[in-house]
Amino acid sequence: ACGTDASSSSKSGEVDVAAAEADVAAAKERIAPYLVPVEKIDVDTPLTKKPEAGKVVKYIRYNNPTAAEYDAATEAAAAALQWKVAISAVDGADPQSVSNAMIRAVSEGADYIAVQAGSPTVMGQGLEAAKSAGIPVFQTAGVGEAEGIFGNAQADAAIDGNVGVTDQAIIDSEGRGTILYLNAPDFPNLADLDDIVPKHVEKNCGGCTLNKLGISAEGLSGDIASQVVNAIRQNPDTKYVVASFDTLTNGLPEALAAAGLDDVKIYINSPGNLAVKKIESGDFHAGLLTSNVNMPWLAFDQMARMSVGMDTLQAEHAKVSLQMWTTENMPKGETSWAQPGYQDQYKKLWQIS
Amino acid sequence: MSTTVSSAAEPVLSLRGVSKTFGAQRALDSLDLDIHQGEIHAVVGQNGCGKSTLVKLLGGYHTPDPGSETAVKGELFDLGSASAANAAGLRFVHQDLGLIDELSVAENFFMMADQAWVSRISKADEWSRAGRALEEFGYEIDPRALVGSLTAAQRTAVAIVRALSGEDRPALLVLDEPTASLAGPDAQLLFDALRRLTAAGGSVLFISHHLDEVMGLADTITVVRDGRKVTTVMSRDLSHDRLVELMLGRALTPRSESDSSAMPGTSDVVPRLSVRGVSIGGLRALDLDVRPGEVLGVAGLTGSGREDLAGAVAGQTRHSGEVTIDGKAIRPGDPAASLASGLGYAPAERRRDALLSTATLRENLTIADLRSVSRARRLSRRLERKETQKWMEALDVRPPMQERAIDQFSGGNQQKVVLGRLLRTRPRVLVLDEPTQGVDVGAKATIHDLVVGAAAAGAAVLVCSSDVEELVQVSTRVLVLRRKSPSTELIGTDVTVERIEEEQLRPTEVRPTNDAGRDSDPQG
Amino acid sequence: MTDLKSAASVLSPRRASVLYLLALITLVFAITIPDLFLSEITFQSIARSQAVVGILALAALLPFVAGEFDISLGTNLALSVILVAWLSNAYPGLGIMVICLIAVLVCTLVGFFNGILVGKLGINSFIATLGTSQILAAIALKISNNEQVLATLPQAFTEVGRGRFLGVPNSLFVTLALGLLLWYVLQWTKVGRHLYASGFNREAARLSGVRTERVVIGTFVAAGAIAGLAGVVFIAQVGTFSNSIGMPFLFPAYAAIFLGATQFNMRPNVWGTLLAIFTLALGVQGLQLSSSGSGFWITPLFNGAALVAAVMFTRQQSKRRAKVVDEVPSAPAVSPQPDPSDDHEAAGVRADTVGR
Amino acid sequence: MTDLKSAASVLSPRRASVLYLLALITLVFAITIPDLFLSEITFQSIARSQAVVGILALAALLPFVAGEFDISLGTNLALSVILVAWLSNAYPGLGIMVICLIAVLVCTLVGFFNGILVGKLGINSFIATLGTSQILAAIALKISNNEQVLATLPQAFTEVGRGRFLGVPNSLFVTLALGLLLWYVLQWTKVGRHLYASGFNREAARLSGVRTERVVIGTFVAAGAIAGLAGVVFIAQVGTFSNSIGMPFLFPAYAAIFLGATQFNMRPNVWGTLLAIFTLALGVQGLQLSSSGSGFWITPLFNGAALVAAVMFTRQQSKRRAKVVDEVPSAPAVSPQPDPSDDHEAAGVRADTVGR
Ligand SMILES: Nc1ncnc2c1ncn2[C@@H]1O[C@H](COP(=O)(O)OP(=O)(O)OP(=O)(O)O)[C@@H](O)[C@H]1O
Ligand SMILES: Nc1ncnc2c1ncn2[C@@H]1O[C@H](COP(=O)(O)OP(=O)(O)OP(=O)(O)O)[C@@H](O)[C@H]1O
Ligand SMILES: [Mg+2]
Ligand SMILES: [Mg+2]
Repeated sequence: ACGTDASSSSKSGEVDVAAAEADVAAAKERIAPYLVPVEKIDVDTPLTKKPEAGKVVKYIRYNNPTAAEYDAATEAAAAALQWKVAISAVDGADPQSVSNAMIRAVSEGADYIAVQAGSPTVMGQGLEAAKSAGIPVFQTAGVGEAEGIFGNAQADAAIDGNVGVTDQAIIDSEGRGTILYLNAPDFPNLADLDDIVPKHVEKNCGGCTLNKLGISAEGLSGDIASQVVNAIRQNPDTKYVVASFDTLTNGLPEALAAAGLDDVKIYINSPGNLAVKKIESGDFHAGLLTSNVNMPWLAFDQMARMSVGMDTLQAEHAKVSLQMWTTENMPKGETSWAQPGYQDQYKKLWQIS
Repeated sequence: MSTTVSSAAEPVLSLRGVSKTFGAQRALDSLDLDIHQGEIHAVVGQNGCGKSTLVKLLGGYHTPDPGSETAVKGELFDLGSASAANAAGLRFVHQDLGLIDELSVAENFFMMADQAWVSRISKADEWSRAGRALEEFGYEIDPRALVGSLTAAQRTAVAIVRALSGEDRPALLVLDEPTASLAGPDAQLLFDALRRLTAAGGSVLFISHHLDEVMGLADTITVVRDGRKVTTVMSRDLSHDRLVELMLGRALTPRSESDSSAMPGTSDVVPRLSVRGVSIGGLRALDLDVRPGEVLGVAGLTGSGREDLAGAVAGQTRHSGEVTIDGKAIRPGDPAASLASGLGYAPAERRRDALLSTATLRENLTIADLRSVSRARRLSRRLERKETQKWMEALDVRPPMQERAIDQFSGGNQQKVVLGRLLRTRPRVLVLDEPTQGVDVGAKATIHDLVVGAAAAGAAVLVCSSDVEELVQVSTRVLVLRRKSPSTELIGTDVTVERIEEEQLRPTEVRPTNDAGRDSDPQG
Repeated sequence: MTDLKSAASVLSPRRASVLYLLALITLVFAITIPDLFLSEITFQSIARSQAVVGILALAALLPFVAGEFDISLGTNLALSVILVAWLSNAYPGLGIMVICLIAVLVCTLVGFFNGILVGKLGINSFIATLGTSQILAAIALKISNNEQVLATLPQAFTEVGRGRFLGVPNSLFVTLALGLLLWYVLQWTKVGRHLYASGFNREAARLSGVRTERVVIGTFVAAGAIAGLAGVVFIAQVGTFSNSIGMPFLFPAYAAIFLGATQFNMRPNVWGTLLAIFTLALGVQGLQLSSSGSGFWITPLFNGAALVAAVMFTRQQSKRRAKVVDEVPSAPAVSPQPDPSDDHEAAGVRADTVGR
Repeated sequence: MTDLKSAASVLSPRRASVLYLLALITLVFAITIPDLFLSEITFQSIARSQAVVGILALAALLPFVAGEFDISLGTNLALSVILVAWLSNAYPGLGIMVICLIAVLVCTLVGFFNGILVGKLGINSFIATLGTSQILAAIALKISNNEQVLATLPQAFTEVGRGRFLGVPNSLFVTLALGLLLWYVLQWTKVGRHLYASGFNREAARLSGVRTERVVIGTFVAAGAIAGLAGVVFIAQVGTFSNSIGMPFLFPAYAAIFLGATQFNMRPNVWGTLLAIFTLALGVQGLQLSSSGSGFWITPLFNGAALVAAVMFTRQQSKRRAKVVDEVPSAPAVSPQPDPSDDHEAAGVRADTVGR
């Protein structure tokens, strides 16, 4: 279920070596920031005053392992503000679950509602209820800036990350790689990537070919690895698998090995802890990581700003620092990264001693 | 319903050249049949000759092979259509009754009510109407009780009354072995109803293996052999023996009466089977003993407790009291243990309790004892086939096809397999409940021989039957039950049809209160 | 069920274990988290989210009563949703009424197809509808291009879909109205009688003159239509199609049907089914409200334990009763796991009733 | 199946429609995409990915033959996987053999629990195991903390799990060995006959001396143990636990059992089940290899259509045959949907056979 469709940007014939070199150079430039250590958190405007304590935040996230990795930091950020946070994990397969949880948050009288991801469409009645109750709604990991939302931390991270790992493939292949892009467009926050990533390759790598493999929602729990192997066998030139999130690569290294496809590299955007371990072990080959422990602080920063009557500075919060970890360069034994002393940096902005 | 006035000569139902083929087998072969108004027309024949197939064709359960012609009261009739049959006033009591155990009596009753599809059914009305109809026929059956909770006889009664008590009088009532589990007086009750029906202008198609019954009741008898009609004769022109000859195509060799009854249960032999104080359902503190070589018959009217006795003794369910074999107590409610102790049981509810439906005849026959067809704990198909072949011959199963699904055999043949399964285990105690229900005369004699043979070989046999003749044929002693407990025991020369019926019917002093059936004389 | 006595017997713990479970749940949470639990929002949100599950369960109930499974109902619902979403974007000129009608019609046709496979060709319903369900999933994937689809719905339509009347979400009225209708049909009409008869004993029903073939086809057609309706209600509430909808409703629907079949008249029935759905949902809601963040595992635990406990309770009660009492059963109902005087018997008959 | 004649009849199109489907699939793809399809990789990857599904289907087959469903097998497999993953991290000192043994043992206990619910307490197996399945899911969630868990496995273990012998993946040997064992037991032993008998008519079997209660409990225990084994094979192959595993195997497993039950001896059987699994997987593989573009909808379409077609073909063949031929059936087998000379009849019996 895959192959060369309209989005494929293949250029048959001889590869223009000079053009390829230029493409690689440009890509290297684009990912350069991801290769140097980051010292400072993504915001620097101090709050006008110290936020009032005791606010109640309802944080609604999907009931999946990757989302759960943010929980501890979420609680830590709230604690720093002396706020209370109630985390509610909802079923991602049920389109009504976010909306229902929001309605419930409204009834419980939260001060702020934070939703992990989901368009205003998905929030539906929940958003309306929040609006009519005057409770501001924030997203913490959505894609793009949704209308009707007060803040959307790391809104650009998904696009930057997917484009970034693709750039890594461009570089690694010296500008002439055949890439299989794995995505699950049924998830609203991933649907746009289905266009963005192919266009990026088309525009930035004349010698590359990108094929897409879309996994259906039901297929997510099925045997994706076999599908990927079959797609690669159809295009045996394929040497790179770029996945928009880590679940899509479950069991893939084993399936590739079984099919004798040992030279295919697997790049993952925003890999979870386990996937990072597998980058270290060489099962996967690269990942572009946001700072998991830092991200909840960024979202709370927006809420804190609103609580003191400031602008939420969406532009500063949208673009966040990323780190490119490959099997070669990654710090051994680590599964995530953070700016040194990021907590104190936030506390300083928040005027909490 | 047709309003055409039928002339006296015009048959109510007329079949011409009706055939029905099942795969390889022709169950009915261009059958012609006329049933006239006001007559009781019996169809008789051996097991598997096609009687039930005929009934199922009439009821629209099967569709006939093309080429037949059928008329009801002179009008073309669409044979094989249930709605046409219903509209033409045909009503049925099928061999397996066609009742739904999980529904109440009343619900079963009005399954075919002439009622608009979506108009409201009134339960109270339904109950009272069903209750009244049952009462009219002399049955005390709670219309709200589940059919599955009734005894076999009660269920037959429900099916009969259901067929008879529709909105209007049936033009033709078709009964397929309705008396297989009815005791004498109950059968009489039915016959009276049938006579009333014919007197009022209805007709009856009646199927039974009880030839005396047939001779006494039917005006006309059609004999079928292997799906073909042999002849149609007036019953008064016929003798019992002649009828048997027509059915079998040969005369029935008379059994030597001597061997079975010759072995009296002498009291100095230790009982093999002892029952002490067994109480369950329709039974109160039953005691009985059966010695090796003895056949104890159990007689009793419906509701006397006879229906529950065999199951209780054989330990089909748990009960209070004790059953011992050679002094060793067996655990009630554990048929596997009973079987291991040498107690074999053939239940009366064939379809529910005995048939492994969709399994083959072979598998049905061998299930109770697989060791004898195994080699080194591995089932041997060859041994199993040989064994099955042997038993099919011994029991005269027709057609003798061991790999056919049991459901595709006729009722009587299924019964033979059930008995074969049991006899194969060579039990030391044999408990039989209605062992020859639905079995034809020829095969019945064979089965009786087998039962008596088992006793002669040293088994203790207990036979519960509503068929008094059968009890007389095989029993050394007969226990007559009344009002849930034994009332009389008949031995030796006392074991006669007359004596048993007399004892069964002896008027009771007190009417049982908590009783769905009846056990008093209906005429009395 | 006309007189008081039988009403009381219907409400006995044995016949209504789920009612007692409901009471227990309400009590526990009313004590532990009174403010959160006893709020209108709790009931609103359950009513809203379970209305569609309820409709789907009612769709599944019809073939189930007639002894057949319909596994394709989840994806049939999804088909209805994607049809409305797609048509509303591609052919807005049709008008929402026509669009909904088309969706329901297509779903009804799917039901008819299932009916032919099962009723006419005699294919086992589980495997036939499993096949259909896959085919429908493929169609929905194709139409949606594996993406969520936002329907362009008239405001009036979504307002009705999300609105309330007398404080009750409109969608719940659809569920209840449908429940009432099916209850009437199943309980009080000849059609209903024929459905149960076909389910309990197909062959005996046919011998009694029930046109079981038509009955079976009919139940699948009706189930298809109701699934289509469920889809319409769903999109009126949510406005979006996603490829993950549909199938996840099927498990709670069948769990409710099975659990409901141990209630009241001890056969698969309308009110038992709906009661089971809302009781289980209420329990989950209460647990979610009282547990903090990481209690993701509590929901399935509750669902599983409640299911087993409620059914086990029903069985235990009936056993105890059988030991003590020897009254004659009076209510016109049958246990799908018939009152056993001993458990062997029950085990013997059980397999042929519920759970064919 | 001892003599040639019956072997031939067992391979007739009617009794082996899936074999013909397999031939058709192979032929079509061998012509259209010979290089891709006729490569060793195709067969390697099918063998690897379907081995576990095959083991799980064999687990499900046992209760199914005895007339019961076990819905909890998918989550029981997941439980085995998480136990191995967790124990290998938390108690590495135990050694992988002991860890696997513990996992299988726990799964066997779960099976025993199911067996008690169904065989002893007489709870409908569908609802009982639905409940258990939820409880198991909760346990797996709790242990895994809802995260993927990487097992720490000795290299020798994963090498065996991922390795091959004579070019065949080791996991497939497990499936085949288990298949052989179950085939022998079901077909050639008293126990097997007792299993089938309990499935055909529980009460009749009981009265014929079959200890049906033990048989039922036994099938659930065995099913649990086999599901545990499937989990061990799975983690040896993949090395990681994730919460989405298990349940998705259940549908293909039951589809294969149902489809397999229309093959060979026309009742649920081992080789029919395995044949169905690998045939469907091969078809999907071929389609994935030959389809271009966004063909995500092709897989479910094929699965659904193949399922319906294969079963329908079996039925049609048997009907045509009944009309034309007048040979005597000779094979030692019986149709679960008996040869109908007319279709009314078939509809009548069907509900009681496959698909209880
Ligand atoms: N509770 C809330 N959480 C998040 N965003 C909100 C909330 N309430 C309002 N907004 C968004 O804030 C902005 C201002 O809202 P407001 O309702 O005042 O605008 P408006 O002029 O009335 O617009 P409209 O007529 O479209 O409702 C809008 O983008 C709105 O969608
Ligand atoms: N569904 C079926 N499929 C195949 N053969 C069948 C089927 N039903 C009946 N037969 C065969 O048709 C023949 C006639 O059977 P039928 O039931 O009519 O006999 P019967 O005269 O009623 O016998 P009995 O006195 O034993 O009831 C038998 O040989 C039987 O095996
Ligand atoms: Mg406004
Ligand atoms: Mg007959």
